[in-house]
Parts: sequence; structure tokens; C-alpha cells
Amino acid sequence: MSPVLTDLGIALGRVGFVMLFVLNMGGLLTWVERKQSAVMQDRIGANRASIFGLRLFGLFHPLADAIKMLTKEDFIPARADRALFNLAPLVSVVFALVAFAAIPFGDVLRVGEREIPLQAVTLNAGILYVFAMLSLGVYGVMMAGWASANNYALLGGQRAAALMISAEVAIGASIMGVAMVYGSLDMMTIVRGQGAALLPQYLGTWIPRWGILTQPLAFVLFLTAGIAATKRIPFDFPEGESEIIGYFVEYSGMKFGMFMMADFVETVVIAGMTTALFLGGWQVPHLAADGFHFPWGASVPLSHMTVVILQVLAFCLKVSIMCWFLMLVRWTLPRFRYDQAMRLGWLGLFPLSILNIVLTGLLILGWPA
Amino acid sequence: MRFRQRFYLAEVLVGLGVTAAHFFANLGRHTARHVFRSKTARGAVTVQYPEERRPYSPRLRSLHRLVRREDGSPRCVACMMCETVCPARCIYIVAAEHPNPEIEKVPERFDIDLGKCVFCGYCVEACPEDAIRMDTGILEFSSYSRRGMIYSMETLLSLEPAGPDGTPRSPIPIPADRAPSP
Amino acid sequence: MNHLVFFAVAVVAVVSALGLVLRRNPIHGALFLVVNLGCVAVLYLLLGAEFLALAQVIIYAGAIMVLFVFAIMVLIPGKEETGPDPLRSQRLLALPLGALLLFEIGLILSSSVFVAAPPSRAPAGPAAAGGIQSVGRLLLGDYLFPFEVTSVLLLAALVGVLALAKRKAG
Amino acid sequence: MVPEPYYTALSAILFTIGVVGVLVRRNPLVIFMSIELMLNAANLALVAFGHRAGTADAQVLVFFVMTVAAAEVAVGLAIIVAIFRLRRRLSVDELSIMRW
Repeated sequence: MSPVLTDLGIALGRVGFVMLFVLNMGGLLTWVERKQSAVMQDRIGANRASIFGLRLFGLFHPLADAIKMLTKEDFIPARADRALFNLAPLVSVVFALVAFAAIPFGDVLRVGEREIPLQAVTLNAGILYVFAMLSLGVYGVMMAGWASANNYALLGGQRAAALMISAEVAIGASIMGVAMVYGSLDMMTIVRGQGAALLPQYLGTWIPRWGILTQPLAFVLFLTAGIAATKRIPFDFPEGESEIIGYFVEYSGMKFGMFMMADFVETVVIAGMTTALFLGGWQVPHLAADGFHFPWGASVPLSHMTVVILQVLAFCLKVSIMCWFLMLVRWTLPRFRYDQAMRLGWLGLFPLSILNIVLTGLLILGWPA
Repeated sequence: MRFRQRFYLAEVLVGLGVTAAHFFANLGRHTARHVFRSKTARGAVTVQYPEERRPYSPRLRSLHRLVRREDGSPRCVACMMCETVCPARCIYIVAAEHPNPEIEKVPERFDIDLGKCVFCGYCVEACPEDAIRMDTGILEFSSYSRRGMIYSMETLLSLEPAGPDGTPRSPIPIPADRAPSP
Repeated sequence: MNHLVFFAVAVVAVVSALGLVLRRNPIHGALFLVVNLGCVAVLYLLLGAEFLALAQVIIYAGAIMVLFVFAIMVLIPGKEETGPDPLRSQRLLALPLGALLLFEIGLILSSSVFVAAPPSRAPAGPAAAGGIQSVGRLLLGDYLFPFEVTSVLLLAALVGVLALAKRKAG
Repeated sequence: MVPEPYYTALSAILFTIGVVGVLVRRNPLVIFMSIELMLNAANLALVAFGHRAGTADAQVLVFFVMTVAAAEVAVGLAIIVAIFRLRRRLSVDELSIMRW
């Protein structure tokens, strides 16, 4: 096989893995959302969809939903701006999907002579890339609000735009602290930096240097702003299906489904980013490239392939846990009002993240190296 | 508000703790039920309706039935009390002479339009002969047309009272337009 | 490969720029401009300016144009430019003027100064020159003073906008 | 590698389209966006020249241009919104009250 084809295959494989992971997680989250909320509220949740009587705890419901949405009438309001109306859900979904590309899901995989970084796209400024893609998602929302020719949708779109701008400012400012600690904007480097030991002179090699320990304030700020960026409860006033209706009132069928999908995919992206920046990404505690090295002296040598698989599994597990946590938040907190969320974003999160940057800078400068 | 409550995050964490505790407790119960086949653990208060039913209260007003005499004829004497008292005007009676001279009349037609009925039970209260009751325990009747919601005397006479726990003993009457097509 | 990407992106960029100028609806114009900015970001990537490409997307597309779209949505001037144009004859002059400008720029660019061979010192390569590190070093090293002055400029803009927006209508 | 003259040529075309847009359109918002297009074209030319020179200085300059553009857009949009509040219409032809 020619090297060009091999390169193409590897690139396709990397992108394909991430796409599969994100899309499946997004689809699965529709099930998790129903089931988790049910379990939290002493209910059972959706369990009726079945194939040949096989129910599998309602796992077929995402499939049934997809069929339902694909076969529903695709209604376009008479005065709508047809081109933008059709484009808007696509824009929402695409930017949410590509955002995950810069998040590493494993360390370097060595096959023969080749070294394959387990990341869909290798970028020097991966954080900025994810950030840029997330910030472009707002166009889908604004286009939907505008193109529907519905004043409620327009207001919803404007609320969404205002929310996402204030959330993104806070996200951008809070990840700067992480970038400062690990000295890079490349997500791979940041994740590698989290494999080292925290305060080795005092704690030995017991505790890994994860972002949540070095940047606890940034973690809370990022998570809050990240939830706001997904436009889900408690920050769901852009849509607020039941009361204040939002930017996708006029949408039906699969286009509506794509907006929902974009929200779920954004949840996965936020979970992935939190994992990569604060929870050590694909790092398994005490797992080095050649196996486990425990601080009490024991070590378990492992083959390269095992280590890589363990790392990818660890990443998937952490992302799942984060998704679970985001769902927990979504089903626990009541909705913020528009002005409350703006106040929180601009007067709470933003100044605090600036404070975090200043404190981090002082610590880095003043820390006895 | 106390200081701790003004600082929203602490209260958020408390709330998350409550919901997470519920989640894990229920998850454990579900696991015990489905994996370890525990009979007592119930992770949810849900009643899985068509398969599982809660016992109905004996006072529940369900589908009407017409009570029969010993000889099988309707006990109803077509006095029109129920038709008069019905606030929804869903009862339609046509009276006829009864062969037995001791009994004044008998209904020739006794139709109840269940599409209109509000299940107030006034007809049961008004009946001087205790000829109409609402104790069949049947709640699931439906039709594809308004015509199908009109139940005739023959149907109403054929119904049985519900069992002691409220389970219906007679089959749900299926209107003609809902009958499975051959 | 690079040529292919360049020409594809260039065509999209020109078409979207024309869309901005020609479309009546300002929302469409704004979205065409977003596409154009995205194209230029891709061209920055081709030129090895990774940081600028991302900054272009974040600042221009993600913030400035959102502001534009927001303003257009608030004002909804969708029915503008429909009435008779009193200055139509003057506006038509814009086309020959534009052609003249293009010709002039072409002349300048094809003059000896620009066509001359690249400077003798070898380019350090796009990775070294365009990477985020080198830009950062320059920004906080040689250009520290302008960098700091920029913050004052932003503050002034912030205060100015607040002063303009706070005023009650009528 | 695509030679730099291609980039500068594209930048010239975009710049000209922006100029024509400023001259032709009557809606101040569209004129403003055309100005942004011109700025952008100039940025592209700068980066292309910087690429030829092999230094990152041009990129720093472009970065400053972006920052200034952000500030300028904020102020400009605020002015346009203020004018709209005052006149209820948006057409540059009617904004001649400041003329001598």
C-alpha cells in the first residue's frame, strides 16, 4: 500500500473514531437523559420501544425517535426565509460536531515505524480551535430565529446569542488559567502535562497533576460557562420549550431533531473539553507508557497496545462520567431568568476568571521552581 | 437569605447531592431487581399500566351497565329520570309497553353516548329502580368515530359488575368500527 | 493540493464578497461576510498563520459579526433600499471607479518593488514564523507597548459604547 | 506552495468589492460591513507579505488591526443604533445634518 493511501486511511480512521464516538454519545445521551431523570425521580422512564419484544431498557427509543422525526412533516412557514431556514439546523450541528476534533482521546499509537497521535486533528492551538468552533455555533441559532419569521423565535435567537457570547467570554477567560499552568494551547501537551505528579516534593508521586487540582476555580467557572454554552437547563431560556418558547418554535421533523442533536453534541464536547483540561484527559493515574508504576514501589509492565487501549477507555469513561454529571445538573437546577444569567456571566464568571488568571500568574511567578 | 444561600454554588452542591443520592439509591434497587432478581426491591413507584394495574376504588365510577331482572329483561322502567337529570344529555330512551301488567314500561331503546358522558353518576343516583350502575370497572373504551361511542341497550345489559379488586369481569365492548377487519 | 484549496477558497471568498454587496437583505449580507471571513481564515492557514486563522474565526466571525447580526436583528431594516434612489447616477459611477482602483492596485503590485525576488535572507519557514509561539513572543516582546495601548483603546471603546447606549431614546 | 502574488491579487479583488460596496449601498450597516471587508482584504495582503518576508511581524500587525476593528465595530454599531433611535430610518442619504 502506498504511503499516501496509508496516511489517508489513518487520517480517516482518526476522524472516523471521533465522529462515531461523538455521534453515538450524542444519540445515547437522548436515552441517558430520559433514563437518568427517571431514576433520579423514582420513575422508570421510556421503555416501550421494542424490536421483536426485546426492550433492552428503552435503548431503542433513540432509534424510534429518529424514525419518527424523519417521517414527520417538514413544515416551513410561508413567510420564512427558506434558504436560511434550511441552513440553520445544519450550521448548528456541524459546528458542534467538528468542535470535538481537537480533543485528544489517547496518547500516541505506535504501529511499526509510524506514530499516530490519537486526536482527529493535530493543532498547535487546539483550545482556540474548539473555542472558535463553539462560538460559530451561535450562527445556527441566530439564523433559525431570524429565518422563522416569528417574533418569538427572533427573541429566542437574540437571547441565545446574548447567552452564548457571555458564556464564551467566561469559557475563554477560564481556560487561560489552564493554558498558563501547562504552558501550552495544545490540548495534547496539556493532557501530557497532567500526567506528572502534583507537588512531588511534598506528596511524592501519589496524586497526579490534574487540572481540577491545579485550577479548581477555573474548573467550576469553565463547567458553569460550558453548561451555559450548551443552552440546556439551567440556562435554557433561549428555548424554554414549555413556557417562553425559543428559536426553534417553527421547526419540525428532523430539522428540529438536529437542533436537539446539536445541544447533545455540545454537551459531549463540553464533557470532552472538561475531561481533557481538568480531569487528565486520557491519563490513567500511575500509568506510564510502559505500564503501571505505583508510588509504593510496585509496577506492572504492560504492552504498548494495552496501554493505549487503557488510555482510550479511560478517556471514554471520564467523558461518560462528565456527561452523567451534566445530566445531573440539568435535572436538578431550575432555570435562570435571562437577566440572572447575564448577571452571572458578566458580573460573576467573567471577573472571577480574570481573578483566576491573575492568581495563577502570581503563583507561577512566585512558586519556588 | 443567609450568606450561604446567597452564595449560590453551595446550595447547588447540596441539591446535586440530593438528586445524586436518589440516583444511586434507585440505581442500586433497579440492579437488585433486574440483575439479582430481587422480588422486593423497587426502584420506581411507576405502575406499568396495561400489564400492572392498581386496584380501583369500589366507589370508582366506570362504564355504565343496565341491571337485569330475574328473567333477564332490563330492570329499567323507562321513567326518564336519568335522561332528565343527565347534565350532559347523553342518555336517549324510547319507552315501550311491558307485557307484564304489573310493570308499567320497558325501554325499547336505551342508548348512552359515551362521547358526551361526564361520568357524574347522577343517573345512578336518580334511578328509582336501581337499574343503572357504574361498577363495571371498565375504563378503556374507545372508537374511531362518534357513532361508535354510542352504546346500545344490548351492550349495556351484557356487562357484569367488576370483581372485588376492581378488575372488570366482562370484556371491553368493542364498537363495530373498531372490530378487527377480517 | 494547496493550489486546489487556494482556488476553491478564493472563488468562495469572491462570491461571498459579491453577495455582501449585491444582496438586498442585510442579514444575508452579514452571513456572506461571515463566509468570506472564514475563507480568509483558511487562507491564513495556508500561509502558515495558524494563530491568526483562529483569532480571525474567534474575533471576527465569533464576536464582531455576531454583534452585526445582532444589531441587524434588533433594527430589522429589511425594507431599506427599496425606495427610489435620488443619487442613482452618482452610484453608478462606483463601478468604473472600482475598476479603475483595481487596475491601479494591479499596476502597483506588478511594479518592480513587489515582483522583485524575495528578500535574500531565507524565510524561516511557516512553522517557525507563523506558529503561535513566535507571534506570542513578538506580541509580548517587541510589541509590548502597542499591545498595552490596545487595552486602553478597548477600554475607551467600552466606555464610549456605554455612553452611547445608555442614552434614552427621544 | 501558492505564490504570494495570488494572495495579493485576491486581496485586491476583495478590497475593490468592498470599495464598490461602500459607494453603492445606502444602508449604513452594509456600508460598515463593506468596510470590514476592506480591512480584511488589507489584512490578507499583510499576512501574504509577511509570509514572503518570513517574519511574524505582519501577523502581530494584523492582530492589532483585528483588535482595533473590534473596538471600531462596537462603537460604530452603537452610533448606528443611536441614529436609528433618533430617526427611525436607516439610510446614509438622510444623515446629512452634520454637513456644513
